[in-house]
Amino acid sequence: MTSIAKPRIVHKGLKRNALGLTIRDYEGGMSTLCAGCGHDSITAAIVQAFFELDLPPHRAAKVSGIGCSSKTPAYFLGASHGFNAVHGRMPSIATGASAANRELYLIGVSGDGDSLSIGLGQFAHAVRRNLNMLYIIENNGVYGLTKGQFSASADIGTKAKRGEENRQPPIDAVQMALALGGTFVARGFSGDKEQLVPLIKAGLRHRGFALIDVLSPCVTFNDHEASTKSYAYTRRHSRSAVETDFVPPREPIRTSYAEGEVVPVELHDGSRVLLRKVSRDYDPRNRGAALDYIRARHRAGEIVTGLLYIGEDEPDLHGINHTTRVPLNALPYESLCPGSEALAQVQRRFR
Amino acid sequence: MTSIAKPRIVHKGLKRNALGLTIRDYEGGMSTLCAGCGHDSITAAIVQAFFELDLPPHRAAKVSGIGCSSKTPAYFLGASHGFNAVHGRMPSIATGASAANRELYLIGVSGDGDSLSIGLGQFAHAVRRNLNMLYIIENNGVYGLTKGQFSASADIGTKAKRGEENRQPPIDAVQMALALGGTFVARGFSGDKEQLVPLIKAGLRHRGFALIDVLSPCVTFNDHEASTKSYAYTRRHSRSAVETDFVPPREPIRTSYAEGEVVPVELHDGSRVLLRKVSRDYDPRNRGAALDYIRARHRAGEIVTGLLYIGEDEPDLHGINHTTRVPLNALPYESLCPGSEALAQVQRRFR
Amino acid sequence: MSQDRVNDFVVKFANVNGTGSASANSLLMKAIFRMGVPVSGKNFFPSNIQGLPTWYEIRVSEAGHLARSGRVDVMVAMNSQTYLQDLHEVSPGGTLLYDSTWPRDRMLARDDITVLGVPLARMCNEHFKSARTRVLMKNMAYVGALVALLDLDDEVVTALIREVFARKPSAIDANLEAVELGFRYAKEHFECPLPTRVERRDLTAGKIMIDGNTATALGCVYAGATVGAWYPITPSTSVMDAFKSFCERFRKDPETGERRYCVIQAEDELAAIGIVLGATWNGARAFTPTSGPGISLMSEFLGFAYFAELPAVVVDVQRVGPSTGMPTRTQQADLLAAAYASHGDTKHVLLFPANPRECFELAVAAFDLADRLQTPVILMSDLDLGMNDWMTDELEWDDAYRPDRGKVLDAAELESAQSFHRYLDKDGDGIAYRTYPGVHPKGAYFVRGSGHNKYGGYTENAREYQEVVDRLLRKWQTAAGLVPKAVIREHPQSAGVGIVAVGSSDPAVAEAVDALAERGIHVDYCRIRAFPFGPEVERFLAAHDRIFVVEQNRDAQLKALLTLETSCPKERLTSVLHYGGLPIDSRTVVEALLNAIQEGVTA
Amino acid sequence: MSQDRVNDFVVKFANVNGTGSASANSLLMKAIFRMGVPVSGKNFFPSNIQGLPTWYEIRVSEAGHLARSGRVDVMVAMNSQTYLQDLHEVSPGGTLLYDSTWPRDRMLARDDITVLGVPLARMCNEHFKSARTRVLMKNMAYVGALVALLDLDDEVVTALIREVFARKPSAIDANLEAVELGFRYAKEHFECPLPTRVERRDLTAGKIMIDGNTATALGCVYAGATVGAWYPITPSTSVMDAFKSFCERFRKDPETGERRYCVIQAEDELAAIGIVLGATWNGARAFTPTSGPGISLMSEFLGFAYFAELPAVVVDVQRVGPSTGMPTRTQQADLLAAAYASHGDTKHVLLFPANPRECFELAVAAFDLADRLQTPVILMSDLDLGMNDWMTDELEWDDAYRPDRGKVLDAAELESAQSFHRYLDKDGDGIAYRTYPGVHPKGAYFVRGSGHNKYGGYTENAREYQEVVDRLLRKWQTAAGLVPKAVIREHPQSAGVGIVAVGSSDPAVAEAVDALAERGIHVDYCRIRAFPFGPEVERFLAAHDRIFVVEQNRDAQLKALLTLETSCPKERLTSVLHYGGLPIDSRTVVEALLNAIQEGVTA
Ligand SMILES: Cc1ncc(C[n+]2csc(CCOP(=O)(O)OP(=O)(O)O)c2C)c(N)n1
Ligand SMILES: Cc1ncc(C[n+]2csc(CCOP(=O)(O)OP(=O)(O)O)c2C)c(N)n1
Ligand code: SF4
Ligand code: SF4
Ligand SMILES: [Mg+2]
Ligand SMILES: [Mg+2]
Repeated sequence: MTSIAKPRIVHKGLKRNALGLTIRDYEGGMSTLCAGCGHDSITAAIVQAFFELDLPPHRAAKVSGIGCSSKTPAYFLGASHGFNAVHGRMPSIATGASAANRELYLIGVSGDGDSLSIGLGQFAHAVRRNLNMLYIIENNGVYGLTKGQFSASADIGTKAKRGEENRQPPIDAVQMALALGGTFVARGFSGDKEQLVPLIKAGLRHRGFALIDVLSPCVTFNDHEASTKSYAYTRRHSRSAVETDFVPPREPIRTSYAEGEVVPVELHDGSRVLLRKVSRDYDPRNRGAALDYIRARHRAGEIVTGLLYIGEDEPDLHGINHTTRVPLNALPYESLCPGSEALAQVQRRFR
Repeated sequence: MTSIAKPRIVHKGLKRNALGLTIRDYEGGMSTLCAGCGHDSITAAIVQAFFELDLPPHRAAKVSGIGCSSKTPAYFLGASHGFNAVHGRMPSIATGASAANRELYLIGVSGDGDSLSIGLGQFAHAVRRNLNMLYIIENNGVYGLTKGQFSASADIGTKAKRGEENRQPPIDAVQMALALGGTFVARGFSGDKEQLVPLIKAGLRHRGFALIDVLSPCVTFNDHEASTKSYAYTRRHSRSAVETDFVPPREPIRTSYAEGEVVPVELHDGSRVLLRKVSRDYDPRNRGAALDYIRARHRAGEIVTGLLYIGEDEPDLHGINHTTRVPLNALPYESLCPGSEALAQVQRRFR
Repeated sequence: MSQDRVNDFVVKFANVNGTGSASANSLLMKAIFRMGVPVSGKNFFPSNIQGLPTWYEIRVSEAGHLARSGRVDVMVAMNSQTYLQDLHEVSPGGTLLYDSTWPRDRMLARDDITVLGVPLARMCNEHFKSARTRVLMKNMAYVGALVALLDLDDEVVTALIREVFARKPSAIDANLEAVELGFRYAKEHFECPLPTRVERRDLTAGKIMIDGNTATALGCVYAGATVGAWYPITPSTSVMDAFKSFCERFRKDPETGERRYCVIQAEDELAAIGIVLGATWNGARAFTPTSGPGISLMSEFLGFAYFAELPAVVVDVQRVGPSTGMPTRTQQADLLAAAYASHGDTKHVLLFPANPRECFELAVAAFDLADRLQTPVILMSDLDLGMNDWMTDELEWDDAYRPDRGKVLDAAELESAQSFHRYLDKDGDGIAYRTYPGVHPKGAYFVRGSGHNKYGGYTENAREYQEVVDRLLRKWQTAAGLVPKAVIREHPQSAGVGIVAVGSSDPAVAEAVDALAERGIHVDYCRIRAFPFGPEVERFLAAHDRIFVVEQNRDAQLKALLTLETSCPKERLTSVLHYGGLPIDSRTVVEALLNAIQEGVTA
Repeated sequence: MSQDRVNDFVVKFANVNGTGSASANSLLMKAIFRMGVPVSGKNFFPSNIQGLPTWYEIRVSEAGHLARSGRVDVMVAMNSQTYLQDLHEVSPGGTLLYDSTWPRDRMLARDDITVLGVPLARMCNEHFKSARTRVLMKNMAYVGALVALLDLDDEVVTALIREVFARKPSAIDANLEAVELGFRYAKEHFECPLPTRVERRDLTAGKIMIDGNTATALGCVYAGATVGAWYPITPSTSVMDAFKSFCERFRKDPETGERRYCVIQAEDELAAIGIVLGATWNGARAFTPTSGPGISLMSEFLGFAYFAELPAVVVDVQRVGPSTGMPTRTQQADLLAAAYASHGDTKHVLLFPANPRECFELAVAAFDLADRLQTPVILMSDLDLGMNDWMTDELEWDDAYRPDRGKVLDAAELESAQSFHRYLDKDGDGIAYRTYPGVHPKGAYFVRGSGHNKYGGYTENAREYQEVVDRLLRKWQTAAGLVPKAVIREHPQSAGVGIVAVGSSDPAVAEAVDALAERGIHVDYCRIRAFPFGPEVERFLAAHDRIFVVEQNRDAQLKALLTLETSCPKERLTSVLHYGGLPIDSRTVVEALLNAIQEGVTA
């Protein structure tokens, strides 16, 4: 939440996007996180993605819970509204926001504690509702802000800084989302911006709940030896299953691929994600197979990353509710109030 | 919660178990549920299982939340303590009870609303802790006590009595438990007592969290056509993957089976469960495979029942905590208080 | 021994729940209402779906007194389980009707009442085929008997049956026949009508019979609420059921079937209030109906909304606490929990409807106040008001009404504005200007429950923090001037004695005031409709040196709020408490006051 | 211009968090304490892990006044970000110490104070190799300078360093060298010591320096708590950290490594309190530490425990509300939320420790009371008391102590008992007998939050329900007689003016009482230690016609409890409020009283 106003010097000749905005226009306040915190890299990736997508900052809304991760919305999109909810309850705020204004670009930023401990119930039910939002979990295996206790994503056998060992099985947000019918399930690593930016872009364009579980090391409490969420460990064990390119609407697919190597998926606004499969025995459009694959690789000690599953055809919250196209918060009162005659009619029943 | 005292007539010649108790001694108050409610059959199965296991009723403790299902502990084991928690929070009560007295036979009874909506977070974390208890979800796809709203276990396409259709993906407690590292995961049907009783016995003897998701039709609000939780539908679509026999300690395995047909699993008290596989491509001791199998059959429109996964080697709450064998509530105060000298010692640090 | 009680008696029905008696009983009540005589019905049902005792009490009162009276003139004893208890409840001179199909135990008698047996089961078994019909028709058969005994207008009853079963005409004949069976039997075997009977009047014109939850739902529709979030809980569930069905009727596009509303069944109450806040943050009107346990679970978010200043409308249909308590019994025991919900220094606006018409009106007011004050407003209803059918004035609507959305800056205003600071008190009323997401870059700010300064920036600075929470107190002052005024009824010869009450206690208090007046004791009555208390409440309290606070809880919670939030010396306040879970009756109030005043004299 | 302030001054450190300054500052404080001079240290840190401004304030007071004094005699300005603000805070005649490695902006000066520059960074960079050491040693270097300037006993400092770094001897030399660097520089360049300096005394014998959370944890260990459940939250986290480490030391089998305790990190606060209740239901002593947001989340279960009558010990280390508020600032603003937590008619027992020794003693008392009263007991601490090092009397323990487990029937008693009914009030004190699961078949009963009668059976009957909740009020009366008595300090010549306060406001109030006495104004002081209020509180209130209620919140919550739960006319109570988030200082109290008394005179 803390944030120090940052001097906004616009260098001449700084690249401008279709809206004539520079990347500076997508930044926020100065980060107050620890130097080297993975969360800051994710912030940078979000800024990059918005800039490249030519999105007007004020059409976006940032929601988060409580935690170091949940502070980061103060560090990007300074011209967007933000909402720091209470701990673990951001998904319900996002649900209401989406219900009221279906045209918002909703970005949720949470932590593994915020989403998998206190917030597990709300997270799971947001997935079920296929809420139209991008939901990023900045996953470091600990509670950073309260100084390093294990979170529910801590792996068995991982050691805390003080030496304590975790012996409870972890909750994997990715498997959870797949099991709950999530329509866009991805995993990234804060140390791999090349992979992360297109994932964020695709997630923003996806209609429905887009989860990106981003491994984001906590340099202060969980980046040591014997931690399975450290930079070193993650670098060593993460493996990209699908490489994702994002192609905006109307833009031709330039790079050419060998037959069958690439799966193009069209999104609702006409943009496409190109999924280049690294291992051929993997199909990112088959939920069950995706789950099986992730579990198999996990047994082999690997953390699978990339856009692991995408399904564009499920109805989102409004599809399920058959809500009118016009955002509810924009409907004129006249179209909501039945009026005095209707009231008289209704009351016949009560006489 | 409501319960009417039941006249306890002990018929002469009524069968007695090793403790000299008759089945009557394991019953509770008269049920106040709707005639035909699936929950009542589960109550009967619990009574049967306890009677056959020769367990002293007062060594058991019954915990539940709020709902028609959560009322049922009043209808069995009248000589056991009971605890109706607040809605959805029974797992935390059970956790504390187990922490305080590791020798209790803890039986949790909950509903799909109680465990998968408001209680999802607590349920998931109880599984992670591998709490030593039997946890039964009496699953009817609706909120019975509040008159029939959809619960989180309602299937896509299922219709409510008033005709409303559910379009949100269901949460399956069984898959959830498997994904969260559950050590005993089973599914039953209130209409199949033969299958249910051994499951309950095995679950009571298992050291760790034993989940039995029991399909239990709500005759008043969810037993109609177009409901996927009705008696008719469940009978048509449920399919037993493993048949379970429970063999008490020291008792020889009488029935003889063909080679490889049966998997015997030894429990910590020396009793065994014999798992007779119906489909050979299924291994109830392989978590991943179990999950895959269930998903596959589910895609084929089948509800797989039986003891779907069992792993006896995971530490339970106390194993993880290295708690002393003596129940904490039985430790003499002298063994807990360091005394005045220790206090003087400790304070050196503060001078 | 039995005296005439024309249009002034109580009929009570003892049934088994799940046997369809409810519709029969309310049909009977409706018939009396249509004969122009004021009635009210109270349902005492178990927290269970089928097979347990349930009672229904109809009070007929030409004088328009619709609280519980404490007496039972006619008892329809259909439940053998509770027969004995029901028999004892009948007031001397009263009548008891039972199913004489089975011989009645001779012990179960009383010589100070008239006992009438009707072979309901036998008649229905002989007359109807299906088991289900036989059970249901027993109820209509006793209705028939009562039509004769109470001298009801059978045309009215017939018309009602046709209306009620309009959707399945097949049922109409059966019901008419059943009524006829009972009617004929009564006519043949008893001296009809009884001294307790109904005579046509014209006292219900301009009135309707409706339950508070339905009226509340209508209020939400008319206020323009578009987002509703909830987690089912008795006795609030019917608020959302009604809201949904009204929206299906008025907010659904006939062609596309698209909805101009969104109701979300949340996973629990914490999520329900969160959804409401997410929606109001974005400028939609949103609400959540709940009951006590929900208020406890929502308290963290309520404190957040108070501090971050987001509107929200919460409907608390109170039931008996603490904890799960008695979910199907009534109480007014969430006042303190709601007024000061959440840790830290917090205060919340409460509204107290006293009848269905006010449920409708105050629901609309709740949305206007929430938007104007940018804070949660909790509509304090209860099970008696919410779930029972009350006779109330017709609901009226002024088509000129437009929602008060409070201080919101639109794109144009932001465009031309120098700058925007979320928590600046420009107007000195403690209310700052807000903006919605997606409208204009200049409007961007952070909603947060953590420390913030008047510009909306995060702070850990004592002075900046204090500036903000002190302004919230100014806003609270403003609120006291905006909330609905108390309804005050003063008597010229009043002896400086006053009664203060809220919500569903009104009928009992009003009747008590009349009863006391008959005894020559004139008391003034101030029915509070909102918290914080307006100046008129202060004035009333100042003008009376003996004030009785009538409320339906154990700990005198309304008295506590008056003690803390007005300048009235607490020594002037005397509690009249009723908290067993049945709606308060006028006797309780009358006796309490008489005793207290006695003491006052003798002391 | 600067006058002598021997053993009576304040040193304030302005640092950047995460740079290791904390240990240096507390080491300095410890040194003064060991020189026999009373001290206290207050840490003002940000809700963040690294890189933001943080302050530490050490008050040296021979008179033993340990509240914040409002003045700053020596400012160690190590943070350029806040330099200007820090400079302005120095009291006239005071001294400011800064790092002169970099030239200081000439604008940043004041001619009414002495400004001393020490090239800390340069010295350390020249002397030490690794970057990390250089940063850390800067802190020890200014400690060295202060040893010279404040005339501290360098042997004491040396000894302390050896103790603190006993575990990594490698660090000892570096630290000693750094101290030496600063010491020598100061000796060479400044006139040492300053007028603000320390002289050896013998005033700290029998005292320790400890934070309240650690003392609370010790209390839980000594009370015999075996189950601890929690969800981390500032400022309560160190309670469980300390409990765990003490248990590792005293409750772990040396051979097997088996633990005689079980600490569970819950998924949230709703689960934490649930775990506690599950444990106490089974007869284990269990507790959960939390802060404001946790109290809000626990409120549903707290109401359950009140009604189902289960013991529970909750430690509320209060922070600034509402909502997330300021997690690293202090307040006493959860009183109402805790006292009446949950919907329905509920009341909870609160204890108010005022220093670490009381944290220890009242923690033990909390478990005895919870068991005796079969209800939750909430220990109301706060961030100032919980996280800062306080000078307090040595903790003492009577080995004859045995826990009061209250009315519990064991197997033998149940065996011989005719029958057992959970909620029967056999002794007339409102407390019924309970049993534990697994002990005896006759002891079986249902714990439920739904309506129950005195036998423990489920009920929806008004009379039966009322019997139970009325008994709970009798139990409440009993509680008032059992809770720790208030500490009352009366002055023979007192002018009928009294002060009432709770918890960490004590040092400020005590100092204020002395300060007023010096002015010839003698006020009496009643420090309340528990809710419900005992007879001694009633007596104190009755004996004073002007009572000032000093508390650290905006809404006068303690005054509210006094108004509602005592017979004292509210007109007699005047609030003195301090709620910016910094611990209350004596000035605030003195000025408030003087003004009020002035008005009193002039009015
Ligand atoms: C109700 C409540 N309980 C506890 C806290 C304290 N708290 C703040 S952040 C946090 C955990 C944050 O962990 P995570 O979500 O993983 O974020 P990280 O700091 O690791 O990025 C906790 C327990 C709180 N703010 N509110
Ligand atoms: C906090 C809270 N919210 C809501 C309720 C109302 N309520 C009681 S039972 C229930 C749902 C029960 O559904 P389930 O667990 O599936 O049990 P079933 O009746 O279907 O067996 C609800 C919502 C409550 N008692 N407490
Ligand atoms: S504590 Fe960990 S998570 Fe928090 S800011 Fe520092 S590095 Fe990041
Ligand atoms: S409502 Fe449904 S769940 Fe409840 S008792 Fe009746 S049949 Fe069973
Ligand atoms: Mg984390
Ligand atoms: Mg259910």
